[in-house]
Order: sequence, then C-alpha cells, then structure tokens
Amino acid sequence: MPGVFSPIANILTKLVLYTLLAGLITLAGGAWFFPNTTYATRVGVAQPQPVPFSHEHHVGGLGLDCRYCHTSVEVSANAGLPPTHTCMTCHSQIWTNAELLAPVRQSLATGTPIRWNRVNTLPDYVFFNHSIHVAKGVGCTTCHGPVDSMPLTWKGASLRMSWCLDCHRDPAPNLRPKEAVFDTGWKRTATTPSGEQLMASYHIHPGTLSDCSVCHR
Amino acid sequence: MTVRRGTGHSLRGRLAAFDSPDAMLESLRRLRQAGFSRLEVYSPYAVEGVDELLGRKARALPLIVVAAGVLGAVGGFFLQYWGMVVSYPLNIGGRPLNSWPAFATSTFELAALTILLAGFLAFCKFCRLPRLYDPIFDAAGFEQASQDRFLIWIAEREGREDGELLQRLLPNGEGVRIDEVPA
Amino acid sequence: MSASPGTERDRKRVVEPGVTARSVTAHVSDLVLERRTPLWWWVGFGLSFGLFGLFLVAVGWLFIRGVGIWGIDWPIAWGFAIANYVWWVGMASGGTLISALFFLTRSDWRSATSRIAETMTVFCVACAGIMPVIHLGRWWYFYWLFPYPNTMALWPQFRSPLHWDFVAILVYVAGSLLFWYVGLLPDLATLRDRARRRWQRVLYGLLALGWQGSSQHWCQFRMLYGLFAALMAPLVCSIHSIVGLDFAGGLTPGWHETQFPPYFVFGAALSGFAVVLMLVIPLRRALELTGVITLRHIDVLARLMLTASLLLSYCYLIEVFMPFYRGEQREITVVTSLLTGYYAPWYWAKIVLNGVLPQILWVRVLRLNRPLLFLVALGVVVGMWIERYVIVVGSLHRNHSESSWFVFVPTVWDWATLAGSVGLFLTGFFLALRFIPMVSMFELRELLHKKKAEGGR
Amino acid sequence: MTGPEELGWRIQGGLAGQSGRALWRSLDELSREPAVLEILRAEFPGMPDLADARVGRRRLLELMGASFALAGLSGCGPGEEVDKAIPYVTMPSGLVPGVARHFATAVTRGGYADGVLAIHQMGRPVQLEGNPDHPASLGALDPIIQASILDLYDPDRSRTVLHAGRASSTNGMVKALVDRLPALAARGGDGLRLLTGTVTSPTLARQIAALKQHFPAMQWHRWEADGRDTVRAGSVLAFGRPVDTVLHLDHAKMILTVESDFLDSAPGHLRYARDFARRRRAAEDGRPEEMSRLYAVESSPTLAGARADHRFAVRPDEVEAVVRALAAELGAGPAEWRQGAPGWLGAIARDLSANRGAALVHAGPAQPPAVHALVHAINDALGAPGQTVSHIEPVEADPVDHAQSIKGLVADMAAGRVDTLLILGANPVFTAPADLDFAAALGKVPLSVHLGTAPDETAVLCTWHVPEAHELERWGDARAFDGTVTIQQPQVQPLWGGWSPQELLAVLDGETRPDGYSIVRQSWMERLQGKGDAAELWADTLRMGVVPDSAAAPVSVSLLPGLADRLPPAATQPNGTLTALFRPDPWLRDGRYANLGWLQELPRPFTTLTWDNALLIAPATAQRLDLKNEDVVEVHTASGRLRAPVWLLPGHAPDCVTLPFGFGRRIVGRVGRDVGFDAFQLRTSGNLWQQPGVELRKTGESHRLAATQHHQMIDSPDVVRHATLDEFHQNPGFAKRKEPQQSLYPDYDYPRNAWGMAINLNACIGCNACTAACQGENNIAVVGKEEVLRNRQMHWIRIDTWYEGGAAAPEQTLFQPMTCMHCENAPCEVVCPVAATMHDADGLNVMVYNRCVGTRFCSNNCPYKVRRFNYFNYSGDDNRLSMSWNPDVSVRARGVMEKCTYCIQRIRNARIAADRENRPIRDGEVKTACQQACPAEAIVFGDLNDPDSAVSRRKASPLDYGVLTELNTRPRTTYEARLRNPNPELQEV
Repeated sequence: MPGVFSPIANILTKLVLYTLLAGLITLAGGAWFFPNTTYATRVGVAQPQPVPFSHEHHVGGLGLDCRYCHTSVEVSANAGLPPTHTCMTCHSQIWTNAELLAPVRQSLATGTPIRWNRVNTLPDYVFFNHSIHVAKGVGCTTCHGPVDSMPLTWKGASLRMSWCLDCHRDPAPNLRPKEAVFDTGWKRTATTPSGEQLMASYHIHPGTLSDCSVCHR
Repeated sequence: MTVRRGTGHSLRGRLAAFDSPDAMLESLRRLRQAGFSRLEVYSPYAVEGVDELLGRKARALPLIVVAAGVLGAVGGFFLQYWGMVVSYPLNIGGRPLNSWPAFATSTFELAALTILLAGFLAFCKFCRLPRLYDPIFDAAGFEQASQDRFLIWIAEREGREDGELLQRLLPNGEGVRIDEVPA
Repeated sequence: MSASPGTERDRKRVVEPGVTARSVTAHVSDLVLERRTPLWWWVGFGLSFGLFGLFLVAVGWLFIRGVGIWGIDWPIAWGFAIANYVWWVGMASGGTLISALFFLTRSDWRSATSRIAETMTVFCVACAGIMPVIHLGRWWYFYWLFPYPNTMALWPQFRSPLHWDFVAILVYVAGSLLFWYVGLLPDLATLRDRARRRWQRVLYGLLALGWQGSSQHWCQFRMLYGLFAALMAPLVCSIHSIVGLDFAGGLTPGWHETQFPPYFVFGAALSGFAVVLMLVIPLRRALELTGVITLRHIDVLARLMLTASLLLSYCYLIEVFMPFYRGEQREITVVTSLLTGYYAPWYWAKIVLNGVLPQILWVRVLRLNRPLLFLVALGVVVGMWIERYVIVVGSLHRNHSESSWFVFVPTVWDWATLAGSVGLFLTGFFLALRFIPMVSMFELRELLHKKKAEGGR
Repeated sequence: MTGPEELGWRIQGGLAGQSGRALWRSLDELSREPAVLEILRAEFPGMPDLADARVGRRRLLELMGASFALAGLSGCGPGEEVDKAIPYVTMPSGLVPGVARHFATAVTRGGYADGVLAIHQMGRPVQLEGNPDHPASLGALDPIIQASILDLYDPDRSRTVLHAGRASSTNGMVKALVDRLPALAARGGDGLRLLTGTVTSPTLARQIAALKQHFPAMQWHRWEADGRDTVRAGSVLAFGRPVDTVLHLDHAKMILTVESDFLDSAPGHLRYARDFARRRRAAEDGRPEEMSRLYAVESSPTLAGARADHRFAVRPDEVEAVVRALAAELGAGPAEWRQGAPGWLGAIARDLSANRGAALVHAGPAQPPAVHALVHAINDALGAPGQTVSHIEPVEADPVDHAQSIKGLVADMAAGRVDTLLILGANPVFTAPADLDFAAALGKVPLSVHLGTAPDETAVLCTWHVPEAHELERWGDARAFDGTVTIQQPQVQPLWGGWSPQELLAVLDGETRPDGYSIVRQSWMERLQGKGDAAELWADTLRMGVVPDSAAAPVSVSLLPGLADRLPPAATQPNGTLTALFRPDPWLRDGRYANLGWLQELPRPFTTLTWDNALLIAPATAQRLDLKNEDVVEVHTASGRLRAPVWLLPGHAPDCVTLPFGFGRRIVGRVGRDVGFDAFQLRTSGNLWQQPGVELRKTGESHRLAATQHHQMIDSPDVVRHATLDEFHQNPGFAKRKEPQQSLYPDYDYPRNAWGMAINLNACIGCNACTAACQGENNIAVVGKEEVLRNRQMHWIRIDTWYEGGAAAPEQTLFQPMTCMHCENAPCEVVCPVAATMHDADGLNVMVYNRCVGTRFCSNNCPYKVRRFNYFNYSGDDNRLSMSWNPDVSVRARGVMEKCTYCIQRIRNARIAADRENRPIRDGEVKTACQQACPAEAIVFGDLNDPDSAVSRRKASPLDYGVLTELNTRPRTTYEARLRNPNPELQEV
C-alpha cells in the first residue's frame, strides 16, 4: 500500500510552518510598532476645527502670549480654553466681517459656545496638572510641539504613559529657565544653565516623580 | 562507518521484513558482520540491541535540554530582575526590589518551559519531523512496520550485486520476505 | 478475555493470557478506526455537551454582569472559581504522576493506563486554566499578567504568588500537552497505517508527522520521553506546591501554613488517582480492555489512592494540631470554627470522604470490588472539591478582623459554573475517546515482548 | 470618553450659553440644548432623542452614569473618534477652571442651622464641609447635612407646579392665591392658615409678623414631628417662660444625661461633641483631673450612653422616678421622691454635688416636660446656670407647642374653618399624629398650597404643590442652636426652578414676582445700617457665613416655686406590659431624607442596620417573648397595629421596644420607596414619644435586615484597647504590646513626607460623620439593600462597634473607626500580580484603579479587611446626577478594588500648591475628608517626619497603639486607647 502523501507534501509542510512563523513574527512586530504609528498617536495630525484658528498666525506671527488665551495655565490643572469673549476683544475691531470668523460672531450673538475639536485628550483616570509643569520650567512646546508653526493645531506628543515617564524619570533635558517657559522659539544656548542646575533650582526630585500616585488617584 | 541518516534515503535498496524481533536482530547482526553499513531498522516498538548494532545514540538531546534549562533559568530570573529592579522599581509592601526568593519559583517554571520546547524542537530536528512523505512509505508492506513486523532496509552497494549474498544472509521463508525498494 | 481474581500469579498479571501484540494493536486501533460509535458514547457525549452548554451560559452571564453574580462577598472575596481551579489542577496531576513518575520507576502496570490518565490530565488542565481567568473582576485584562512590552512601561508583579501560579499553570498546560502528544506519535502512525478511509489516513497521517518507527526515531524518542518524564515528575510537584503557596503566601489565618505545599501535592495525587480509577473502571469494560487493564491495575491504583489518602490525612492532623501547638489565637479560632462552626458539615464531609472512607481499601476484596471502588473514588473526588472549598472559604470567614466576619452563600451561578466545567471536561474526554487510542499500543507491544522473553526464561 | 471634570466643563459651557452666568440650570433644559445634545450623542451613540424630557432625562442620567462607570476602562486608543472641547462664551468672573472654590452658607436640620462651606468644582457645588467660623459647626458636619448635597442633585425632586396632582403653571398658582387675597383681607385673614416646621429664619418671622398686620385673624401653625416640644414645655414648667438651654461641656466635669441627644442630634450637637471630646482627651494630654465623667440614664440607647462611664438602662416609666429621686437627693424636690431610688443613685448625687458649678444634667426631647423641668431644678441646685449651662431667648421664632398647634389646625380644617392653607416645607400627611388624620381634614380645605422639594404624601393631597428651591439654591437665613444667624446664599440656580418659602409668603403680600434675594437682603440691610458701609458688611457677612454678634441674648430666669405640685403625674407601667418608644431614625429623622441613598446605606449606630428600620428590643425581653433577629411581629396598640421586623439591641432597657420613625414613606422617590415600616401609624398626639400597653404578636414570618457588622461582642479585646483612669495611672503603657522589631527586609526611608493618621478612641463618639464624608469626597457608590445583604457595602471607613460585659447590660460600648492602615509592609501589595497597589515616596499605600484586574487577593490578604470591591457596576447603576461626583477622584468601574487613599487627591493638590511655591506642605494643610467632618477631632492626619505635627504629637501619647502589629504590617494609622473615668464608689457595687 503506497504512502498517504505525495512528495509535494513535504514542501507544503515546510511552507505552512514557515508562513505560520512569519505570520507570528509580523503579528508581534505589528503589536510592537502599532502604538507608535501616527494613526494610533495622532501626533502631527492637524485637527479640523469649526473656526480654522491658526496658532502660527496668532503666536508665531502676532506673538500673542500663550497665557492670553489659556489663562489658568499657571494656577490650575486646566490650561483653560478662551471664551468667545476673548476672541472678540480683537475681532470686534479687526476682521469684523471676515467669513472665517462668522461662527465666532454667531457664538457671541446666540450665546452658544464654539465647539472645538479636542486635540490633546487624556483618559479620565489620569490627573494631569498644567500649573506645576509650568512652574517647574517645562515649556509649552516641550509637550505641545512647535505651536507657533501650526496653522491648524496638532498633537505635539503621544501623551502615552511611557512618554510621560521618560521625562518624569529624567526631567533634566526638558527643563528651561522660568522666563523661557512660554517662549515658543526658545533654544538651549551656551549660557542657559544645565538641566541639572535647573532641577536643583526647581527642587525637582525625579525619585518621587514615577510614583503611580503622581498621576493616578 | 555507519549510516547517520536514519531516513529519507533516495538510495535503492532492499527491505527485509521479519515477524519476530529476534530473527530480525539475528539477521541484522549477520548483515553487520558481512560488512553492510547502510542499514536501517523499522519496528513497531524500540527493539533492544538495534541501537548498539547500528551505533545509534541520542547524545545531543540531553545536552541541548540541559543548555535550554540553564538558559531558561537565567533568562527567566533576569526578566523578573529587570522588571522589578531596573525597568520600573516600585516599593511593593516594603519588600526589597530584588526579592530573589520570590523570583525563584517562576525561574524554575520558566526553565521547565524552555526545556519542554527546546526538547521537542530538537527531537523533531533529529528525526527530521514533520516529514509527511518519504519513499519508504511507498515500500510494499511498510505499513506493517508500525504494527507487528520488523523491517531491515539494506542500501544497495555501488557496483556490487548482493542478491545472492543476501539470500544467504537472510534465509527466506519463516516470516522473512525481501522486497526491492525503488529509489 | 476473562478477569477473575485467582491465584497470586493471576493477580500480579498486567496482561491476561492470550493477548498478543497483534490483537492489542488490532483491538485498540479498531476502537477508533472501525468500530461503530456505540450508543453509550452518544448518550454520554450528549449529556456532557449539555453541561458544557450550561458552562457557556454561566460564563456568558458572568461576562455581562460581573463576578457579583456569584456568592462571593466581603470579606470572602474568593469562592467557587478558586476552589474549582485547585480541584481541577489537582485531578490533572493524576495523569502526569502515573505516566511520568511511574515511567521513571519502570512500573509495568503503567503502560496500559498511562494514555487514559494523560488524556484526562490534558482536559483537566484545560478546565483549571479557565477558572483563574473568569475569576478576575476584569477578565478582559488577564493578559496584563504577561510581561509584554506595553505603552504603559509597566510590568507584572513577579513577587505575587498569583503570578507564580499564572506561570506555573501556563507551563503545566504546555508540558502536559507536549508529553501527551509525543507519547501519541507512534500510535498515531499505527492508526495512519491501519486506516482504510481516506480522511482517516490523512488526519492521522498529519498528526503522526511522518513517524516511521526507524531505529533513529525510536532512539531519539526514548531519550526525549525519558527526559520529559524526568522533568514532568518534579514539575507536577512544583505546580501543586505553588498552588499551595497561593494560600500560604497570604497571611490569612488558616492559609498561612508552612505545610501547604506538600499538603496540596498529596491532595492532588489523591484526587488524581481517584479520577483515573473513575475513568478506568468503566472504560475497561466499555472498551473491552479487560485483557490489558487487569485487576492488577485496579489493585495498584487503589493502593496508590490509599497511600495518598494516608499522606493527606496526616496533613489534616497537622492542620488541626499546629495552631494549638503554636498557641496562635486566631489560627485556633479558625480551626475551632472549622470543627464546630458554620462550615463544620463541609469540614467533616471532607474528613470522611478523603480520610476515612478510603481506609476500606486495606481489604483486598473490597479493593477489587469495582463498583465499590468506583464509589470510593467518586467520594474522594467530591471530597477533594469540598476540601478546597473549606480551605478557600473557611479561612476567610474567620479572618483577622472579627468585625468583618461573614459567611459565603453560593448562588445558582456558582453551581452552574462548577457543573458546567465538569461538562467541559467530559465533552473533551468523550471526543478523545472517539478519536484517540485509549491505550498506548506501542508500549503494550514492547511489554508483551518483554513478558514473553521473561516467560521464555 | 469624558470625565466628571470634562462634563462639568461642557455643561457649564452649554449653560453659560443660555444663562450667561456661572450657575447652571436643570439637566432638562440642558438636555434640550442642541449643543449639549450633540455632545451627548457623540459620546453615547444610539442615545434616544432627548426632546422628550421625561424619558430623555432618565436615559441621559443612565448614559452619563455609564460614562463614568466606563471611565476606568478607557485607554488612549486610536484617536479616530474626536471628542469636543467647549469653552464658555463668557467666562464667569472669578472662576478658574479646575480650581475649587469655597462659598459659605448654612443648611438647616429641623430648623436649626449648621454653617457649611460649599466646595465648588467647575462652578457647581460638589461637596459640603463645615464652616470653621460657625459656632454650631466649627468645621465639622454630621451625615445628614453632608447628604444635603445629594439632596440637591436628587433626580426625583419635584420639578413642576402641580394642580390637583397634574402639572400646571406657576402663574396659575400665583393667580389662585392672589385672587383669594381680597376676600381674605376683607375677613381680616380669617380662614388663612400657615403650617411650617420649626422656623428660625428671621426673614420668615419678619414676613409672617408683617402678614399678621394685614391679616390679624391669620393663624400660624407649627409641626415638627421630631421637634422639641417637651424641652419647651419643661422650661415653661420650670421658669414660666420658654427658654433655650445651651450646654458648655468644656466646663462640665460631671455630666448626667437622661436619654440625651447632645451627641447625636440636639441643635449644636457638633459643637457639644467637640467640647465633650476635648474634656475626655484631657487625661492623655496630662491633665487627668480635667477629664469629665459621664453618667447616662436611658431606655433607648444613645451615643451619649455609649460614651458614658456608667450607663443605666432603665424602663421608661422609671426614668422620671430616677430624676425625681435625684432632685430630692440634691434638695431640689420633696424627700418622699427618694423612695425606691436605685442604689447607684446616691453615689451619682454625691458626685454631682461634689462638683457644684462644674456639673450638669441634660435630658433628651423624648423625655416628658416634667423631666425637663426637674432637670432645670437640678441644674439650678448644682449651680449650673452661668457655668455649665446658660439660658437664652428661644431660637425658634415665636415658639409654640407643636402638638397643640397641629391639633388645633386639624380641628379647624375638619370644621371647615380653614379655606386657605399654606404648607411650607412640611409633610404633615405623613408625619402628623395618626389620631388626627390630617389627610382627611386636608380634603375639607378649599385652597391648600404645599411648598416642598419633592412630591410627597402632602403634595399630592393639596390643591397646589409648588417645587421648593433647595437650601443650596435659594436665598434665606437661619439661626443656629445659640441663635447665631447665617445668611444662606444660593450655590447654583435652582435646578428645577423652585420657590423659597420667603418668596411664596411674599405672594400673600400681593407680590406676583417675588425675589428672594431682595426679601432676605431687606431683613438685614436695616440691621446693618449705620454700621459702616452696609454693602461691604453685607458682602463680608456672606463671605464669613455668620452675622456678627447675632447670637441670642442670655436671659436670667429663676425657678418658680412649687414645682413639685405643678408637675404632671408621672407615667407608670404595670409590670409585664410593654411600652413602645417612638424615636426618629438617626438619619432619616421624620422621613424627609428617605430618598438619599447615602443616608439609607449609612449604618445606624449600634445596630449597623441599613435600608430598614427595625423594632429594637433588649435581648432579655426578646428572649422572654421568644423573639429573635428578623422575626416579623405585629405591634398592637390602642391606636392601631403595624408589622415590624425585630432587632435585638444590647443595652436597650427591658420591657420596652423602640420604634424608629421616618421609614415607610409612601410617596417618595425611587430610593426611598418600600423601605422599612411607618411607625407614625402608631404615634398619637397624646403619646408622641412613648405608648404604654403595646402588645407584640409573632407572625411567624421573617424579614431580612441588612446589617453591616455581624459580630459585635468582643472576643479579641486587643483590637480595641481601653482602661480606666486608675489603670492608666498605674500602667500608662497598658496599650502597648511587644511588637516584632526586626524584619528580614531592609527598611525603606521616606525622606520627604511620611503621612500617617491617629484616631483617638477617647474622642470618637461613633456618629458616622467620617463615613458619610468619605462617601461624598471619594465618589463611593451606593449599592442597595440586596448588595448590603451580601455584605458588599463600599464604605471606605467603617465604625466597628464593640460591646463589653454581655449583651444584657453591656458595661461599655466601644466605637472604632476602621480604614486602610497604609501599612509600611503592606500585605495587600505583595500579592497583587499586576502591581495595581504599591507604596509611593510618601509611604502611602496607593491603589491604581485603572491597573486593577480584580483578583481580590489584596482584600483576602488585608488583615484589617478595609478593601472594597466593585462586584457590579455600582457607580454606573447609581441614579445620582452625574455632576454630583467629585471630579478630583476617579469613579471606579466594575471589577475594580478600591480603598481609603488618605484622600490622595487632597494630598496631591497640596503637594502641587506647595511645590509651586517651593515650600514644604504645612502641618494641617492637608485634612482628610473624615478628619474634616469629625466633630470630636478624633481623627488627625499629617506628616510623621515632622515631630511637631499634630499627628506626631498624638502618636507620642502613651495610649497610642497599632492594630494587629504582631503581623509586622507597620500600620501608618494608629489609635489612642480609650480611657474610662468610672466612679470608684460605683465600681465596688
């Protein structure tokens, strides 16, 4: 009685086994890399907005200070979104009837708020506090990216836990002198004190910063 | 010199089938004395003595397994050490970061896991499994080898006509049958 | 193939006269290849599958509502799920011990029963493996116990006995599967070669991976099997020690026991042998294997059960003795409440079923009385579940904090999960009965050859 | 997914749009707002159309609930779905998003005010704390006041004006009233009646006085079911005029209480508790001679009794005898009263008189007027007035006898003499004495207007029901136990619209659009005139939360002679008969709080019962009647019968049973429906507090009662340690034990802060304020009776109750608050396989909810059993309004373990504030919620590294001990052992 399988079977077997192996490897690799894709992180993906507000123009061009709109960034967990009123302080004078700004004017008229599309979101169980980061010399652009060159705002960083930890474990490289925190164009120069010096002056103890309780309650 | 490759020969040869393992062993011994080197035995269970005659020994397997075990243990402990001490050290209930006694059990288990996997893979490698097709399967009566018959395969020797020599060595009849195995 | 207790020699027989390599091979493989599926199989399978359905319902509802559907409460946060887990993994040990430990001791009675035992092990481990997962409050995050690279840069907590247990059960699943499969290879080849229907030849051909039975194969095979056996024997002990540590690792009075690791190993062995007996006794008749599974086997298994029962009883004694010896007030409280309190009926049931009842096996006649033996084994299997239940619940309900003392009252869903898991096991086992040779044919051939040789001498 | 913070933000945005103010309106309107609708749709796909407000709102709540329930699960998945960020149109001035703000106001309880600070997050109040500047609160709060924030957000509150039970319009109601005015005026107000509870509001009083001018014949009736008639009557008996008596426990060395409520519910009880606790802690602070001694004589157990050094459970009829005898002993009564006085009385009398000027006697409102009169006499004899007690002008406006008052009203109603009835915030149909049959009489009133926060039994029977604005939604004023006035300012715009009583009264003045603000302001501006800038003073008053020097003037009264002859005959109880005692449920009071889940689930002191009231009976008496826990009996009295489950209560007096009222509400929201039995059915105007000659018949049925503690006798006295003062002197370290010093593990050091807590068992009065505060602060879900029956309650801090000396007559009752000990060698952490709980740099035992997979091993391994598990999706099933959650704390999902965190959110906020200023956290800067609420200052939290911190000083006390330290857990929370100060004379007895 001849055998069950023909010679081709062996090649097929090998083929199947190797494909399985390859598939496994690709799967693992994919799982590894997927979180870092822009699709997952949205980093650098400009978010469409009801009003195409341009940080590039307002910050980069006109040189508005971050705090002009994000008023509570120094005192509160929330940086704060500007109420329609803030927009209208200028835009009741200039571009008073620009088509683009219709929604803003309408918002003030009808009293219905403008509904921006969120660019940076954190899950509910993460308690992030802007004020302390600003107070300890973490610049806006450190996390939010080159805001002054964003025609439409995009996410500056993944805001992943691992990303947070990178800095919480070794803050030195990301620290600036206090006066430079809101300076979008700031670059470290020869004269700027080293990260270690800044850490000392800010009384930052990285040992305590990777505690779970720092962000989770 | 002996044949290392147990299977997958593409050589012409003859297949001698025996009803009793003892007869097969006897003939095998004769064949060896007659200088036949390329031999292989197919049997429904491991017959004592065959390995000695064919000089088979699974030397590599134990070594591989031991190596795998050591590797698994070291790797396993290192994994735990890395996670608990280096990567994200946390104060867990006031226990020391490197609580090696607590890592011991998992270390042992992981060693066992590597042994199991390495052992099985090595076994497949040495037996060249899986190998669904082999010419030998086509040999007449080969299916008996997995049930109640004991086969000896004798490779055809270059430029020699062993026909009648084998006739002498393997007396036909009383549960012995000789078939030609095509390449 | 008759089997009646006769002379001493008969009793020692592991194979009845008249059984030959050919007949064994033919009979066992025909059970799988040729024989029409018998009625009892359909009935048994149907019932098991029904129970399995119950399991799916119970687990489905659990996944929808949460573990609150069970009776677990505060302070008794562990209930049936854990008891079931320990129970299943304990019974699983039976197969591994028989086929690994007694392979190393070269016991001749092992060959005929190893396959049944190992198959049992595989499906028990499956049931055991599910329990800890469905036990989780958020089962969908069970993979957080794997040390995989993640965006949270987090690790599992390797110091936790639960994590040891997680690793252990993982290894045990892999181990028992491989051990079982490797042992199957030659028999699968036999089936492949005997099969007449195409699908059977292909199926078993694939499963056999092209096993040839060449001397090279046999030589590697024996080496590997020996190595595996040498590994599995200590492994199975480590598994149950670790299960014991799940409890001993906690400081709850009644759990915090240095004797727990061996205690659990003995318990596992007891339930393991018992369940093997419960399978072997009916199967040797149903599959007409009385020729190869003789009274000798029954006798040996019964003796083993008795031994394990004695070992375990010793642990029971220690369990009660130690607290008083140590004078630890809280432990004394636990023990006394076990002996006399709310869970006393359960406690005494476990004592009777696991410690007292098996003692009748000292008497050979009773030992060889299969129906009785079956009942004793059944008693032990039930008793072992009760033991785990008492350990899990009994200690928690008398914990350190008196003000939190409360009792555990199982809900219908607790019972459904338990019964359902039995269905899961039986369903798998019945399928195995149908498609896998229940006796290791090649080992028996070898055995018969050996016996013949001895007989010759 | 959106968190509480976010939601607040959005809803504010949404509302800002509509109202242009920081305050926001009802979810109804909100849900009709397109913008918000879309947010919600975006968030909860498949959400039904919310145009239909009724269905819509419910669904909306469910969905919002769900969103929080899921909060724990959400991760930062692929950012495909975009969620919205909605700013204000105009930012409310002074509001900083994400920064909490405090506003002072007051919440009343039975008419008496407790000063509170409302904590605002994102412009909405999410929590109440005591106002430290308020004399009645001093920063503490009791569970009821804390729960009023839940009351504010109760989705079952009434929302529309009802006419004859059907939805109607405000204008209709106003018109109906106004149309009536001319006719009434013509008759001089004859037929016009007001019915209120106890009123302390000066503004209301002013308005009513003014109305009396208009309508001389108008009558103002009062009914407070759990009121203080007897106290008032007592003072009239004694002094011939009503006075309120204020206790000065800080001066009291010897105290005798007669079923006194001074620790549970008396006006000012928070203040009293603090003064009392301070004297009790004197010994450990090295001033043992100052430690007070407390005697308690009572029938139904009170917290005061639990704290007594000598407690005597006495039959109700004997209580008065005892007091008379004591009066005689102290020369305040005829000698014949001494007959049959119990042996122990003499010693007490001697002890009291030995401490003249430093002793006081206090009786509870359930005692008959005679007892109160006698107590005044005794206090006089003890020279208490001016020392330990002081008499002041009654705080209640125009005090009358409520029982008589309502009796008269019902009589007139039945006789058809009432044609216009205004019921302001009272629920007489449910609470009025059963024999009056208020409901029937009400039917005879042509025009009845009911003002109430919820549609209750009275609302449906009145011709008109007007939604009442919650005290946190309206302008008003109220007086505290000592008369101090607080002006109540609204914390939010009325969620469902709604009127204040002041506004409704103004309608009778012909005002059709009254404005509470101006009404209240008017009352005070004239008082503030001439005291500098009135506007500024007004602003300061609001900010402070108290009107400066507004406390009631002390009055000097003297005992009228011949008290003995004026006393009504004492009640007697033939042996072998039973007396029923009617007492308010400690949390639901007269039933007005029945719809508050927090209170329903808050364990009652002693019984630890939740979600039910039970007939309380002494174990001995129960044995005599062959009753056991949960047996249902039929209670027969002259006036009727009712079925009630039995609960055996150690320390209850024999031959009497306590029937707590306030349960069994018939028309109430979803939470309070079908809970408990209604004891009011048996309460008659003749026997408001006790009904002799009751009979219990077994029904053979039983009713499961959800208690949270099942073992109460002490079998391990070691957990809660105590000694008498003498024992303490002989062995100051009695509480210490040999503890395992060496450990296998190297010690971690906590250089920055080492947070720790000290709980003083000497101070703790077992009032449960901490439990309630914790529930509010930490978003602890209410689980419902079924789950409590399975022992799955979620409270992070529980009050363990222990009895010593047998169930019949416990020598003492000990309370022990139990919560996470934050062990340095935490057993829970080691067994977690995913590191969801671990220590942080300050030595806190931290729980990371979103990492928890729910193995529950931590709970098993916790020797203190202080971890709680979400067996179901409790937070999602909870029907409270979503925005009442505290946005600073994660809402836990199903399958997650939770526990006390030492209020980590407060620590973190303090830490951030301190780090911003590069300074260490100051001692006392972080107060845990339980500490904040505790009236007795039993709980102190702080930094153990700072030797001068309050907590370090507490722990330095010789009484300090840790629980279960033999397990080498090294708890950060320790206790100060309880000291008793028994009378040596009585100890020999």
